[in-house]
Amino acid sequence: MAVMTFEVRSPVFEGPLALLLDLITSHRLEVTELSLSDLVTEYVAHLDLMRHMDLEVTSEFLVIASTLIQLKARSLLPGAGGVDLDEDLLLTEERDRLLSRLLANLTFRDVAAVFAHRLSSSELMVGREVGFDADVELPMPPLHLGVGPVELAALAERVFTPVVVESDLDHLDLDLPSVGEAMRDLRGRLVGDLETDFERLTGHLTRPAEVIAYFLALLELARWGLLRASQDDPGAPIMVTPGGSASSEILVSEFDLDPGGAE
Amino acid sequence: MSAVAALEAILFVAEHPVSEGELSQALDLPPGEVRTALAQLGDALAERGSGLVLREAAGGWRLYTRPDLHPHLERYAASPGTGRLSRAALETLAIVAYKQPVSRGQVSDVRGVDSEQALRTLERHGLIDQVGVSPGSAGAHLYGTTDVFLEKLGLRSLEDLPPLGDHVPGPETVEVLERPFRPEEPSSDSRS
Amino acid sequence: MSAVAALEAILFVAEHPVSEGELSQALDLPPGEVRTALAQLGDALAERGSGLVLREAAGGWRLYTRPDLHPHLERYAASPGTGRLSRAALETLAIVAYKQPVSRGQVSDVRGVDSEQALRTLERHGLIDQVGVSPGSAGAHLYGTTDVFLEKLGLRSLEDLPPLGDHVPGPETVEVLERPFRPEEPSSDSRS
Repeated sequence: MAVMTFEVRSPVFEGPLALLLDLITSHRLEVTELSLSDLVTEYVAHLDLMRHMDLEVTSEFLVIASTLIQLKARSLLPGAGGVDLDEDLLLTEERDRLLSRLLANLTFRDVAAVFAHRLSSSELMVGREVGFDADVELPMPPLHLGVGPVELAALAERVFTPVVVESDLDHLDLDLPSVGEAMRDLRGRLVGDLETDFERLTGHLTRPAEVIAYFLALLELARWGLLRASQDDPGAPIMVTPGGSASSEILVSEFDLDPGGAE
Repeated sequence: MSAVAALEAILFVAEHPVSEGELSQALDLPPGEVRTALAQLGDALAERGSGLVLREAAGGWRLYTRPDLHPHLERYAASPGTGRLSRAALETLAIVAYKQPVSRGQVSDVRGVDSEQALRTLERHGLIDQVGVSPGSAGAHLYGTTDVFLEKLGLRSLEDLPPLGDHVPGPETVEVLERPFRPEEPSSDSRS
Repeated sequence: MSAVAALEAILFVAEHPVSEGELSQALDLPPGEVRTALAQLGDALAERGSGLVLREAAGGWRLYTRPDLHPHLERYAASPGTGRLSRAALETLAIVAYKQPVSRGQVSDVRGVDSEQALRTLERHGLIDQVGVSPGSAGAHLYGTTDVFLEKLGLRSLEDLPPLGDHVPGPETVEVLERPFRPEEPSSDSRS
């Protein structure tokens, strides 16, 4: 009679920063250092789990994922610094920004704990809310309503409007191009041994976000030796040469973050 | 005595006279000791010349402000800070205005927080009134706006309230809305 | 002293902290004597083991029930607590307190998640309020904390908030955070 149910228990994180902090600090007691690669893998695995559990993977999660993957790709690219110094600087800035966001997050968590303590201790002290004695003939307090009919209507409008969370971020989810898709497409575009440049490979793209996805794809393919990328000096075109033929199936799954993308 | 202190605290927050039975329960004391504590509290207040007096009324006990101090209270009542409606009160007023007759539970549902206090404030200012009882078994009071409300808003009737729905609050309106909530009163009160 | 009694009566009826300026006006006393009367009232309450305490918060003074008597109040009536705030709401409150005036976007950016729901909850609790509109073209609402916030946190003013630096994680934590992001090859660039 008793129906056996299996419950998949996974902590639900309120956002990507909370998830990242948890991943990083849960490793703090381990001897081996948490590498960026591990971090990316775990982060992406968690997003995967969230999707399996039908939890919404919001665009914030994906934006951070893309930053992490970029950082990882950059750190693994052979002869780092050869591609583009500007890119390097940009990436360094991205990393510092991410770190400072994590720090700020921890800082405000600490403040929140103090607030919680103070709020709960002052809750034990009750102020009187009854006002003046009824049997006292007081002049009516000089009431300043401060609003007219129009303002009152505006207030009503606001109060009656149900709170809709994450309303204006939805479009980002749909817009974020899939790096996995870009990797597949890039490989298709590299024919034979012909050297070509990145600009040509991405000439058909219209949106900057897509170009970023292709750049990520390029870095990742280079990391796995599926192509070679080089750049003579900052500002010069990035030259791309096909190379090797290792399977990219595993990689693709790691990058396949596109929430609505599967079929 | 801790019992006297607890007694004072209960009477301080109570809205209505509290019966000896209720006090006995809240203080976990037999009725005889409740009466002793009441007498002690009354004496303590008188002894130190407190601004409060303990009086028996309507089947219970209650703390009151001393009548000879009422001139001070009147002056306090006339100070600008007391006449300012909180945002909670204004929100509640907006809900009552558009949803009347409405129960406290319905108001609280819309606002997402208990709104008893806000309703009481509005009632005290004469802006809303109890206009009936909910037909449901609970028999909750239903609130509606008053003539004072219409007068303060310069409306002839409730039909003059701007319709909802086609009203989008633009930035200017919001700006106006902020005004009553800013400490613009003769300065002194928001500084430490 | 009659001034102390009058002070007690005013604070008894007050529904929010009353500034010394307002008290001075209502009592018709110079500010110095108001402060003396406040000190005397505080002493008198403590001396006779009253169930009430006098506390300074949000730029004013107010009487409260003694915290240790709270169980008795709960037995008398469900105490009107704000209810426990969620962790998300508390974090949001922390950000608003230190970054005010701050827009929803800025709060969401710090937290890494959209914070509209949390802001709405805090607003409904009266802890924060819309205090203006961002000068940018978007015209986003800007949020700030309220007097209720100060009162509930037992702060006289925002200046009483401890410096944010006191809450920044220590070097060990920073080191743990940075570890995965440390560049693996030392030579590649010349950042500090």
